[in-house]
Amino acid sequence: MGSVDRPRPAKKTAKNRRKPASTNEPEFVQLLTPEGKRVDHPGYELSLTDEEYRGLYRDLVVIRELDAQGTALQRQGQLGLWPSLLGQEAAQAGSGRALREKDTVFPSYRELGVQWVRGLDIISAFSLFRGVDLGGRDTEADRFGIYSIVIASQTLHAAGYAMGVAKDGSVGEDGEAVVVYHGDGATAEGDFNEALIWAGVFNAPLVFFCQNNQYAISETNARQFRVPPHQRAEGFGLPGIRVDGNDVLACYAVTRSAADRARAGEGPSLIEAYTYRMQPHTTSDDATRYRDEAELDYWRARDPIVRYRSWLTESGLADEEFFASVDAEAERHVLDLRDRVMNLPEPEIADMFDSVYADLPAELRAERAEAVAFQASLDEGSEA
Amino acid sequence: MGSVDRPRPAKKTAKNRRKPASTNEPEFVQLLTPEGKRVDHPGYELSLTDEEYRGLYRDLVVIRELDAQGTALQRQGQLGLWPSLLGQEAAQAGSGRALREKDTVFPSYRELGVQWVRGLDIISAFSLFRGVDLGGRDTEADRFGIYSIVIASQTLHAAGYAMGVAKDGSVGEDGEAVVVYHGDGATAEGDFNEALIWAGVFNAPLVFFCQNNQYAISETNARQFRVPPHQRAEGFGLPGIRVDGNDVLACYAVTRSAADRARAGEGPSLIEAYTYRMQPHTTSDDATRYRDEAELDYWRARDPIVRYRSWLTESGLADEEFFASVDAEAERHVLDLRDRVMNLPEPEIADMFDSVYADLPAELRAERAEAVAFQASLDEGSEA
Amino acid sequence: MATMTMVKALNSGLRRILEENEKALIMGEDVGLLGGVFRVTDALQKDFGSERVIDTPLAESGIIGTAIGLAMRGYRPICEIQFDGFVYPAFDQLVSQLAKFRNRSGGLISLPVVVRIPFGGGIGAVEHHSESPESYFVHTAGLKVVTCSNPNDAHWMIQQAAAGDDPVVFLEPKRRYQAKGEVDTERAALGLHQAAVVRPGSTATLIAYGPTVDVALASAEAGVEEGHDLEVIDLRSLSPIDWEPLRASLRKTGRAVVVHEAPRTLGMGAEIAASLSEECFYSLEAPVLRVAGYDVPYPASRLEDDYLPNLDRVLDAVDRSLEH
Amino acid sequence: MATMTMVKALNSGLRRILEENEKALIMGEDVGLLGGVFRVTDALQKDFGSERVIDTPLAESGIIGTAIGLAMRGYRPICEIQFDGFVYPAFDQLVSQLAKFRNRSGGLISLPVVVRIPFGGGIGAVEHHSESPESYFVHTAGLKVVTCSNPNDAHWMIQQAAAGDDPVVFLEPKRRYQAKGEVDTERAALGLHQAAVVRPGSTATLIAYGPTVDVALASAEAGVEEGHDLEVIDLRSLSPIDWEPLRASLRKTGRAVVVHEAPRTLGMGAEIAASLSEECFYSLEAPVLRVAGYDVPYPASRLEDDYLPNLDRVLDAVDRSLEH
Ligand SMILES: Cc1ncc(C[n+]2csc(CCOP(=O)(O)OP(=O)(O)O)c2C)c(N)n1
Ligand SMILES: Cc1ncc(C[n+]2csc(CCOP(=O)(O)OP(=O)(O)O)c2C)c(N)n1
Ligand SMILES: [Mg+2]
Ligand SMILES: [Mg+2]
Repeated sequence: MGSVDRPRPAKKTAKNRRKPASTNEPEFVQLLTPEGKRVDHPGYELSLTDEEYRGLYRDLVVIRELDAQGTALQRQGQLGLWPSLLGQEAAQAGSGRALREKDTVFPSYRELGVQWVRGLDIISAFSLFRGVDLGGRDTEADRFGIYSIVIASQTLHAAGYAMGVAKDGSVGEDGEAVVVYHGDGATAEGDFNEALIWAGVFNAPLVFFCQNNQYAISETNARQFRVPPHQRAEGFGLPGIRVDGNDVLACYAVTRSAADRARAGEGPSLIEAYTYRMQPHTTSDDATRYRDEAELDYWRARDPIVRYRSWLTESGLADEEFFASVDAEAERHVLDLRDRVMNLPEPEIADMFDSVYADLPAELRAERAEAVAFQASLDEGSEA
Repeated sequence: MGSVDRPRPAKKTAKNRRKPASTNEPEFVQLLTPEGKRVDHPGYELSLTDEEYRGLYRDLVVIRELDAQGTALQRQGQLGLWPSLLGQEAAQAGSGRALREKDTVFPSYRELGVQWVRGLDIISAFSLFRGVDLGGRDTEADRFGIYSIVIASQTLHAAGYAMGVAKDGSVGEDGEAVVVYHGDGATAEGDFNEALIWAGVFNAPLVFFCQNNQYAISETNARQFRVPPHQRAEGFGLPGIRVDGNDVLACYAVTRSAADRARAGEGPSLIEAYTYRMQPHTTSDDATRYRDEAELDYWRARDPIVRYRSWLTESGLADEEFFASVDAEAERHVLDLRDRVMNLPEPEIADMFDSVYADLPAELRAERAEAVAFQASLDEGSEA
Repeated sequence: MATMTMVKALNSGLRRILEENEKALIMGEDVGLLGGVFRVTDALQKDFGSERVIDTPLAESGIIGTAIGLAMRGYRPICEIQFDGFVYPAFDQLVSQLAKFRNRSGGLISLPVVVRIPFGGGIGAVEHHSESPESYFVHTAGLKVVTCSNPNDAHWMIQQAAAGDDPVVFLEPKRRYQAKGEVDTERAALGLHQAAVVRPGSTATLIAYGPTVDVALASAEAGVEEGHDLEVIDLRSLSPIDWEPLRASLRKTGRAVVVHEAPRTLGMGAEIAASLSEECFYSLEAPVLRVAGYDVPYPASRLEDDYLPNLDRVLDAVDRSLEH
Repeated sequence: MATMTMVKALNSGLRRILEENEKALIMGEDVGLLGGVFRVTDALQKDFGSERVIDTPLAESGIIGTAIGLAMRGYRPICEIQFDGFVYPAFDQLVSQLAKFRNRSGGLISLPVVVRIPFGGGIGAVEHHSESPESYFVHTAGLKVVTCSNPNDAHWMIQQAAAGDDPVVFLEPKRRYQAKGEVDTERAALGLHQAAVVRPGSTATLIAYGPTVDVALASAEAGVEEGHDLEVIDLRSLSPIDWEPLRASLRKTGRAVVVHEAPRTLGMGAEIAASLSEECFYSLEAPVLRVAGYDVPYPASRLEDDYLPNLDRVLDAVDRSLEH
């Protein structure tokens, strides 16, 4: 896995190397070029405070480090699996930061970055992949759903939730938007397409945020669709837009705009964030079987952090001291996380039964008692 | 049900009556106006022999009469159910006649007309709805699938079959096209959308023929989609076209063109035939609960047979004598059908078991023997 | 007390739910303007509006999937799947999502969703309109599964199902829809998950549910002539099963026959026979027998009388049990 | 004879299928270039091309639905569902279409489709990656369901499944994928639907399949110390079940314990207990007992050892059986 490790700042030559077939640069909304040059895009003006601009950099770096810690913890046997988001930090931080407090997010399984920028405790992602629980959390308080593993299933939950928001009349300036995250592969599932139908027919305040990271495990976009997801949306009567997913500012701008539309009662839309998964699908995957260094180099030259840092520096918004402080802050978060992960309490056999039903049927209560007692008898036996 | 009976030639005033919301006349390919005027459409030239033109009239009339017989047989208790295609004759005859012998059709449950114009024995539609079997037939010889009741499920079968056609290399001038029929409601199902994906990704020689008859039982198009099916197709990278489904010539022309594309290896496409279901959903349905006379009048004025007959008359292609001979021919087919339906053999208890597996497992053989013996013992008992 | 059909009893039950809980919703194909293909939701959209009684797209996975989302938002959806055979496109949302969310969330998310499904055969319908899918749901932890056999139960059980905080698959025996019965409009006689001894007896126990309760009762009546005094139990709740009345009956009669329309292999009879054999081993005079659908796809309607459990097959099983 | 892992045994079985029948296809998510997430299809696309080993869109209903169409066209697709928990989106195509088409057609349409599903737990995976969905398929008439417990069976059963004309759900016990065993590369010892007595014994009969065969064998070994001489039967075919060896064993031992990972309620144990109780009523010294998964969703992986049947639970059941 070493060969597809975290990207370093790209060598100057890298971006001129062979451009693999799967990465024909598409048309998309871009506000910051890979070289870090700020450009304009009609309809997507963006002007944040200096603090906000710096905050986005902090987000990108912290997310990258936390995610790297996921990979490290898995290698050290502390997690069963880790699905890295390396390379997708801009898509997640940009879109996540564009939301308001009352907005609700439905994630897939790779949205650590969104969870982080929403200001939430991210431990649930680690308890899930450590195997001590199934990722449960107070989703109502968090306004952030449980990680969803069955591909595209969460898109329907989000559509229903958004229908509920509309039913509650929670639209208008002070309204709520719902954002559902999914992958490029997910667009082939029936559920995703039904979600487009429902959102459209009921004019639900929903934003589909597709991270097109070019792969569904080993399969490229060519196996999932003929025309990209933002065009799919239009086939359902929903506005679709493609954005440079490695450009945090563009991701911010298009998401804010789509969420504003949703909130205002103008209905659902879809954002396709064109990005790249720099790591294998998960720690269990061997990506060298299906892609090569040239392709990785192409994308290293489009790294979301490198370009953003260049721009911050050029524009005088931040200096080396700031960058160092962010690194130090990230380091603290990482240490804290490590510590909390290692100290996650182990589940107990009764946990398996206790949350299945609101009121546990007698038969299951009996099964539970038996299981607990049997376990205890074994423990006794082995102590004896 | 009387009020939504078979349409008579429309009164002159009818077509100027209130135009219901669900029937905003859309843009579509039309070669014959409701008044019977022949018009041109770029890209869809059509010039058939006189015999072929007259043949289409014969198709329309015979189909209407055979279908009416389905309704009649159901009312007389000879069928359990009948899903009438009244009003959709042009969509079915036009599309069906545009196909070549080697092409393969996957129907839903309302394609009696297509089955007829393919030159097939239509008795299977009646044995199915009489309940003596499940609609089985030699689909390979017929190149016409079994009626499919689970909405949209057949679209995937057709996609797979068409993949197989491509795999066999059966493309080019002498190639094969596959056509799958489905409704407007079917477009909301996951399976339909997955079929669009598969057909697109594998460039299958498949034509989706959507009869948009404005209803899925009681629900209008507004409950199924925001933008019509021909636009949906484009969201998947497939050409989509809408045709006046009550214009037999236009249906013929667009289907021929789409089938030619498919055959030539140029890939899948979708045709939306804009039409109307003049009868209730099936004989079990009460359409007066959800639509009114005004809407029916609007569509009576667009009757596919009336306009075609006008044009044949005006253009001198046919005269009253011909029309009378067609009526007589239809009458013969109807009588023959009636006779065959009433004489369909009753199934036997063993039939339930015999086709479940290619080789019947021992346990099921035993169940079968038991069931047969038990039935026999009862019959004996009641004879005694 | 009022006499009404099961359809009417369900309709008035649903009406009360909508009246009493403003978060309750009804959703499904054709449930609004048409009132459902069986008219179970007749006039409800007219009276409660299309925001509460929702005609949905023709997409079953979407129905259950969005109901889950609505429930997360605090709503209490009652979904209709038009016929038994059309529930399968929604299977993932039912068994991997609806059934498991509460457990996945560590108990923090409740999904009070009721999924109504007209089920079973005997109405002369075409394929997919006569199936008995209960085993699929009973095998799935996290779902509750119930079925009613008469108008009074229909009226109350739908209300009880909607009142709970767990997802419930609510199976309605469509061939009993038009059967009339007395409905106590004041109070429910039983809890949602209680079985009922609907006919006491001593010779043997007939265990049935939904559409076969009537078959069992008719068999018991006919059995009197043959000198049998058959006890009939209406299971009512298939998951969880209310075991105690079954065990008590078996301890008394020593013999049991389970009657259902679903195929025999891994039908409810399998679980009932396996469990009762284990729990009441020494009370059994004969093995628990099963009268069920055959292990074939539901047949063409002209054969359904041969497929469905009937009086003759039930009494034959009783005889076989008594031969032990 | 050759020693290989189950993955390798399956891979070489698939290779032979592709070699011997040009109509055979392999299709599924990541089965091509990647060789499947478990590498069962490793190198097959390289050697047979992407027209025969097909990376499909991420759409399970599409996989089964198009396989049906391909089979209608004369192909013989072998589909892979990536993990047990992802088969449910394909449920309608599996149970309403694949299972029923032959019967629907009056026997005129054969659908020789094999659906490979890595199943079961014990690999420390996250949710949906450890389920045992066999009951859903065994209850469905028209499907055949088999599972292998060792490399030799894996190698031959996949070939036998692909050679038949009926649809087969082929369950691969993923926690045994890396276990090595002897494979007879010359000929198959048993037919696809035969059960095997894998350890003869006299005290009681352990009935297992797939991943639990090993558990049963280990229990039998451990049982020797406690003075038990346990017979172990590997069911191999779950639908149809090869009943005779089970009955013969029960007539000999009088006691049986069924061991499976799927939840107990309506798991295979229910059918086996119900049927054997009926068929061997007078041979039973004790009720047929079940050691199964609990009736809960598959738990977080740190709890799976408590969830899965193990030696202790099996031997405890044997003791309980012997107490009768
Ligand atoms: C229904 C279903 N089928 C298969 C899988 C196995 N699987 C997990 S992730 C994945 C690829 C997902 O690709 P994409 O949607 O692009 O998301 P990404 O992983 O790239 O973020 C697959 C096939 C699954 N989780 N759910
Ligand atoms: C999966 C599924 N869900 C529900 C039904 C019940 N049903 C039968 S026909 C129908 C409406 C179909 O509408 P459409 O696709 O427009 O076809 P049309 O009947 O108008 O020809 C419905 C809901 C079904 N057959 N299959
Ligand atoms: Mg992806
Ligand atoms: Mg329609």
